[in-house]
Amino acid sequence: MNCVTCIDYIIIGVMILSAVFAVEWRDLLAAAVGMAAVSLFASILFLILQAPDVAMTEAAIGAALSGAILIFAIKRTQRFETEEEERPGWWIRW
Amino acid sequence: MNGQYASLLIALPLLGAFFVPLIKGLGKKAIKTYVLIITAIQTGIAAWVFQQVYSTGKPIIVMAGGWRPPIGINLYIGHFAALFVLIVAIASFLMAVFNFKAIDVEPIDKYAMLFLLLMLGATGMIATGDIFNLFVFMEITSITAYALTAYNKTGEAAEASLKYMILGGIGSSFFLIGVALIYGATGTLNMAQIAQLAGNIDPTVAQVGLALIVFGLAVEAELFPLNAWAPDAYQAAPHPITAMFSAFVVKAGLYAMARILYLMSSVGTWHNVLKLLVVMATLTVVVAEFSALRQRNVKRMIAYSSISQVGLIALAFALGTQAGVDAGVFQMINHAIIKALLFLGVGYVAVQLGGADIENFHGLGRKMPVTAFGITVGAMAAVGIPLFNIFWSKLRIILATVEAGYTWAAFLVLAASVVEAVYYFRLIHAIWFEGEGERISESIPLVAIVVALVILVVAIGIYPNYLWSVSQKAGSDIFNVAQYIKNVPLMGVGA
Amino acid sequence: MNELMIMLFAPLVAGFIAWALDVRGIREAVGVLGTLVPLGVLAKYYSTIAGSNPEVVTQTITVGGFKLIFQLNTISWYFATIASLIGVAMAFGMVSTSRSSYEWLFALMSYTGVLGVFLSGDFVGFFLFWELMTFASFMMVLKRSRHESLKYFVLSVIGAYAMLIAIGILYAKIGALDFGTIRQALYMDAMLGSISKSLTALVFLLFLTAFGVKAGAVPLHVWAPGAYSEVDQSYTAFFSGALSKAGAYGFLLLYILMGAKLVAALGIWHNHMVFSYIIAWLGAITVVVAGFLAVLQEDIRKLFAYSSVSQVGYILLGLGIGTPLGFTGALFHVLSHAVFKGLFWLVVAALVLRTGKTRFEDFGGLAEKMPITFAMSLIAVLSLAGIPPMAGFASKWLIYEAAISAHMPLVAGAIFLGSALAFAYVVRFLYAVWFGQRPSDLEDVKEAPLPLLIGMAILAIPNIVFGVAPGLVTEYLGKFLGNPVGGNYYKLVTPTGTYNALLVAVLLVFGLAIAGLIFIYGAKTRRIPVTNTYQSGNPVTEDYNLSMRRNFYRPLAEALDFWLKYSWDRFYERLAGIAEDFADFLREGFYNGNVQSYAWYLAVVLLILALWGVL
Amino acid sequence: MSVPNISAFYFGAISLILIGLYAVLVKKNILKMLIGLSIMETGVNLLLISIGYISGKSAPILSEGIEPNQAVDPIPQALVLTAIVIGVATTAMTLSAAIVLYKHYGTLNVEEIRRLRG
Amino acid sequence: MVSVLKRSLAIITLLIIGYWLAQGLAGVPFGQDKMLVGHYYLDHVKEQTGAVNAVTAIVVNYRGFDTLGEVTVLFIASTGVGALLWERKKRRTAKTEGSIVLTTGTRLLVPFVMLFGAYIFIHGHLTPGGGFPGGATIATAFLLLYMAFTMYEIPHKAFEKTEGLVGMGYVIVGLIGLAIGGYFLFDWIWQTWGWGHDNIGRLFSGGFIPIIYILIGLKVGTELSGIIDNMLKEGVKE
Repeated sequence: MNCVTCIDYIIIGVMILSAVFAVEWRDLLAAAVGMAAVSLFASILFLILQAPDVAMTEAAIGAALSGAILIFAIKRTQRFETEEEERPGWWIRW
Repeated sequence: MNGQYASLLIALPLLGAFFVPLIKGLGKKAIKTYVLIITAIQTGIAAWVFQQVYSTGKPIIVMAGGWRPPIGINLYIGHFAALFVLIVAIASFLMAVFNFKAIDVEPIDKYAMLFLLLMLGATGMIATGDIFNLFVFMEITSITAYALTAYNKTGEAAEASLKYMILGGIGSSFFLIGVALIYGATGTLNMAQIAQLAGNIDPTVAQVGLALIVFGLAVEAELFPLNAWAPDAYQAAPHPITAMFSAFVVKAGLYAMARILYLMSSVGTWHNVLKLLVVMATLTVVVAEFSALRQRNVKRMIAYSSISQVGLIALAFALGTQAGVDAGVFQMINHAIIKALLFLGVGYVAVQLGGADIENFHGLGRKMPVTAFGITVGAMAAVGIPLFNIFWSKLRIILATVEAGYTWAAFLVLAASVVEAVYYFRLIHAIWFEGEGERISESIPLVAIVVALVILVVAIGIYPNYLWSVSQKAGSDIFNVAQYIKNVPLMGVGA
Repeated sequence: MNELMIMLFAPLVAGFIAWALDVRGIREAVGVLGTLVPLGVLAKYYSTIAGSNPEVVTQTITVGGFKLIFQLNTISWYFATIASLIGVAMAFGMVSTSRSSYEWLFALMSYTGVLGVFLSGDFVGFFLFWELMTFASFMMVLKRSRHESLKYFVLSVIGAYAMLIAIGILYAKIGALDFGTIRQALYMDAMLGSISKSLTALVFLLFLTAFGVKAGAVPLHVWAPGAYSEVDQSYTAFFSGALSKAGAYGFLLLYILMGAKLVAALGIWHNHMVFSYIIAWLGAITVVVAGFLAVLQEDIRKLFAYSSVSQVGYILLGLGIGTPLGFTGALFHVLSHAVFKGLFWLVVAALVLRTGKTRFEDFGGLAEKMPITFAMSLIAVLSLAGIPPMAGFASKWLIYEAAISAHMPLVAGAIFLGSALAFAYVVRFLYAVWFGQRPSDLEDVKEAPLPLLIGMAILAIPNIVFGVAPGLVTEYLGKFLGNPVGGNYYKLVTPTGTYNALLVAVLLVFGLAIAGLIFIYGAKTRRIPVTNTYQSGNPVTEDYNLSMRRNFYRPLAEALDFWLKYSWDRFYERLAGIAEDFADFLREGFYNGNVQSYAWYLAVVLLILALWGVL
Repeated sequence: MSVPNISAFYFGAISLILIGLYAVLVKKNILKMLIGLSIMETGVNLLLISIGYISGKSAPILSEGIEPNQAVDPIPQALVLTAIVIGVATTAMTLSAAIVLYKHYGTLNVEEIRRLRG
Repeated sequence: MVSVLKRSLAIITLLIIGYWLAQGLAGVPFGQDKMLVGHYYLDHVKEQTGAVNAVTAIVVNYRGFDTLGEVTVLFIASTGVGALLWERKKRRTAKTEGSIVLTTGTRLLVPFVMLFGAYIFIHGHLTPGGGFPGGATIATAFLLLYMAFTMYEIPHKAFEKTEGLVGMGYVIVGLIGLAIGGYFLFDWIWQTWGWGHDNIGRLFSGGFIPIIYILIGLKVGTELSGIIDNMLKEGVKE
């Protein structure tokens, strides 16, 4: 394994990891940052895949603006995912 | 006139929508009138296109940017698209009239823009001849639909809209994966060229791609069990928008599904996809009808009925026979008329009496006789009573279904139709034979629309010949893929 | 040949005009005119159809890509004429009883529907008009009762859709929808056998359901009592007299179109064609069950509703015998049932109009107050009970003869039992309504209005004419059934018996004259308490007070207790309840409001797609 | 069943799609579901670009002596440009709907957002 | 309990779906030349559109219709957000001013960021980038302003009008193409008038691509800032 593809693998791995974190973190602000990180790593991958236009767009729109909008939305709602109490029937809760 | 001018169908609503911010200050009435004018012009253009296509018998191919098809994006306004673009325009026009009564929530200027863009999206979805362009127009349609669903800004509206967004988002993502696969396998995005090359694609890729594309479109086309967003969205959306959803937004999705399905008919596993779709469509009909049975909210009830009828159309399209497609197109037209009528009537009642609960419909025959009459005719037509238009298309669909060998599907669909009859006649009984009420004055333009639609329903019911021949042409436009490929002036790139 | 179209659509157009104008007087005039047109056209074609050189009048139109064929041939002329006769009577009746343009519209629409069913020469038209007729009659019921109407409609629609599927199967196999082609193809296929047995059986079953519902065959009869009672009674004359005949016509069609194929597919059992035997037994069961139920009713409308079901059972039975003689009897009974039952319902209409009452216990002694109506009802009673020289006797006699000569003794027994039951309930009607003590609130009851009487007369005359001269009918029917019945106008000759109607009539008149003389000169009145008629030594208590007017047949009900526990009606109600609960379950379960569940549905579909791709 | 031989980029793209879908299927917070959708969209974009990639070729910008036959497929890149913008549009719409929803319901838990049902 | 079951079921489901997708993708091998129409674009992009950046040429010229739709989608989003978060009167609610670093940095950076955005979309046909990233960059500048100053607001009336006008501009450019060249969105500057044919690779080339990209850049910038504005402000009671 030469280390050019090595970098690809590392970036992909980190991207997947940040995606997992974005999904699993209960703090939504952190999750939003994780999502932005996913976009950022994706944009690096776009660059590696010879798509500079897309990389720029993804970095500007996908990472920065989406993240910002998400953070604004979180500010206007609630920051933490709440632990749900088990009220309705199993079918609904499921 | 040059056929390229058909691109005005896309340009006009766009221009119209972009112009709205400039006249924002003129007040509600001015903006509504403006929308009315734009839709009227659009109807005129669509009528011209329709006349062109049906008199020459040749489709209009609009080549954007002057590039020939596989290079540029083309609009394919064939028999089906010409017909349906006209229906989209007319339905929008009628609902633009309804806007005057039904829409009171601010900001009207945004509503006007979204209204025009919804019309644009459906027009584009029907007219386009490029699979990615289809995705773009689908997104235009669905994002507009999300926004309009939530337009009333109540909690319910936002809830319905969010449900729609989440399901629609999943659907469109998978649609895009499908497009990516097909693109990767063929190297082109033009529908005609894809159809040409479909036979050579690696079977696994073709199967996955086709399945994903159909999946994505089925969310838009409200097939069971992907239609869970639909009743909520129908119920929560402003009344004219609900009518538009039912009259053409769903149809656009259905059409796109049918179009892509038949384009890919040389794919090996095609028949399995059809079988799956038949199952889904049949279940759509059954589940939706049963769900409507004990519904207290009339708007929601009619929404379920609409879903079931859409399932019937999907069933017809999924049969894979010419007869089925013709019948499906016929049902599409009839259904558009009926549902425009019903949602208009129910929406008007809801506006006047403050809600679409069944209690408000008691004694409606005395309170708002013309509207009540319109709803009654719509209901009877939807059940499939002879002398009304749906009878013919339903008959056609059942015959085609049995002919294609899906007798069980015909059984289930008809059993569901019995249920449909029950709830519709309960509604009719509530309207005419229960409750008392004082006469409320009805708005003249709306009454005129209701009466016009009723006349249309009955006229088609008594004399379906013209519309049937039109639907046959439109149906063969979808079914006859070889002709479609021939009609698109493909440039010999790569092939 | 546009007369066929005129005749077909004149009632509908008239109905629309009547409905749209909604002016008292004009409405009625237009309505009556609309019903008279078809009768006129039919009369005009009599010579063409029944002449020495019969022709078939055909008219073809193309609607929505379907070729609709309308034919006036010997059979359709016969059925259409009966329907128009009742239709005219109904229109006259409605002049008196109906105050609603709504009723005129749908009554006339159903008239068009019935005519269309009889005239159609292809399945699309047949189905169209079948639906139209069902829908129009349903709307008539809907006005009075939602529950009964929905019961009627759901059953009818199930029948109609069953028919649609059967049509679809035939279309898929044969590729045609017109009767001529289908008949030929199935005839050929009886030999070739390319349509499988099970499919043929399925088609037969579907058609059986479709026509059985309309004809009210047990166990699909449950709509009839409610629907017949909950409309304007003048319309019921048409409803029961003509609409139910569409079912009978359907069965006849089954023979014409599929007879050979059905015999080939379902075989022969003890010299009887199996499919035909099924129909015969269906008819026999209907006759008996509905007869018993009719006897037990306390409401005259319900009584006649069940009686109607029972009488249509005779028609099915006659058709089921499957011999030309059987057909003759059945078709004759179509006529006689139409005229006597139509007459009955008009009488009921008059009673309801003048008294506003429907239960036996509220009636009594009306013969003096409404003498003409009484005379009419007497004719109807005689005809229904099968007493010569009325039309009802001739037709029942023919069916009986046919059953005997076809060696179906059990079925013949059903005919006998049915006749006895019919006698039992009409006697009660005759006595309880017309004779005996008159309740005080009926003192100022007037004779029925003139239009209603005209309507009754229109139906009473054929009862007598075809009763005295049954040969008129048998000769006409013989044209396409191969003259199974000999004799002349007044005399019917079958392989097993002879019935001379004229002689019987003369004898009857003579006998009545003698009886009258005896009555006038020798009768003594004797006063007895009402409660005394029928107790057989039982002590009279408040809750076991049986009289002609109240609970007269209660002992019978007690005897049949075991069987009455099982009610098809309740069975269907429960079924409907289950369906509704299922609907709720489905709705609440599937559309549970949780968007995550909805997302799961998407995932499951993807999973199915994936599994189907992977495996 | 054999393990399909796909490249790391495809793997990454599919993983993103599945993780996003997982969030929609399991997480009960609406915003979390929307984050999932967003991640899904990124995954789809990555997939499209990977499909258009050709080993050893350069970006489709034909200046500075890059010949046409040395460039990767430009079409998927054009598509992804569109798709990204559509994605951000959807995200903005969903988030504003979520804000409205929160204003009315006071919660973002999907199990409590069930006023419309049946 | 239910939740664990649900998670595991979800994972199993997703793995199967993923396996299926991977199977499909295995038929579209990575890194191989699968182009069909792509070759045509690469071969003819320079003489047909005058743009060096093939992606830009495709986005704006060959598949201009998509881009028109894309612009519309963004417009819809901004309109929709505006409609959903509409209040009769709304105001910013942020309490704290940005830190001194942020405010000074913003003051310094904003003009450059805007200039950079403009550069990106003007040079779209030559270098990577174009209207969308350029517009987004401009929006980022406004975002910075919002973060740094509590009282800052964009002039929304003007922005909304700009959105509309710019959008109309795009459609009108297309319609001029219809009038001049006979096709909607026809590149009349390059193909009919033939401007800039000797300038390929320099700024004044590429037919109408720069024009459209400027329009798109402005539109995206205003729309995204509008969205940010709408998200940040909350309604106040009058």
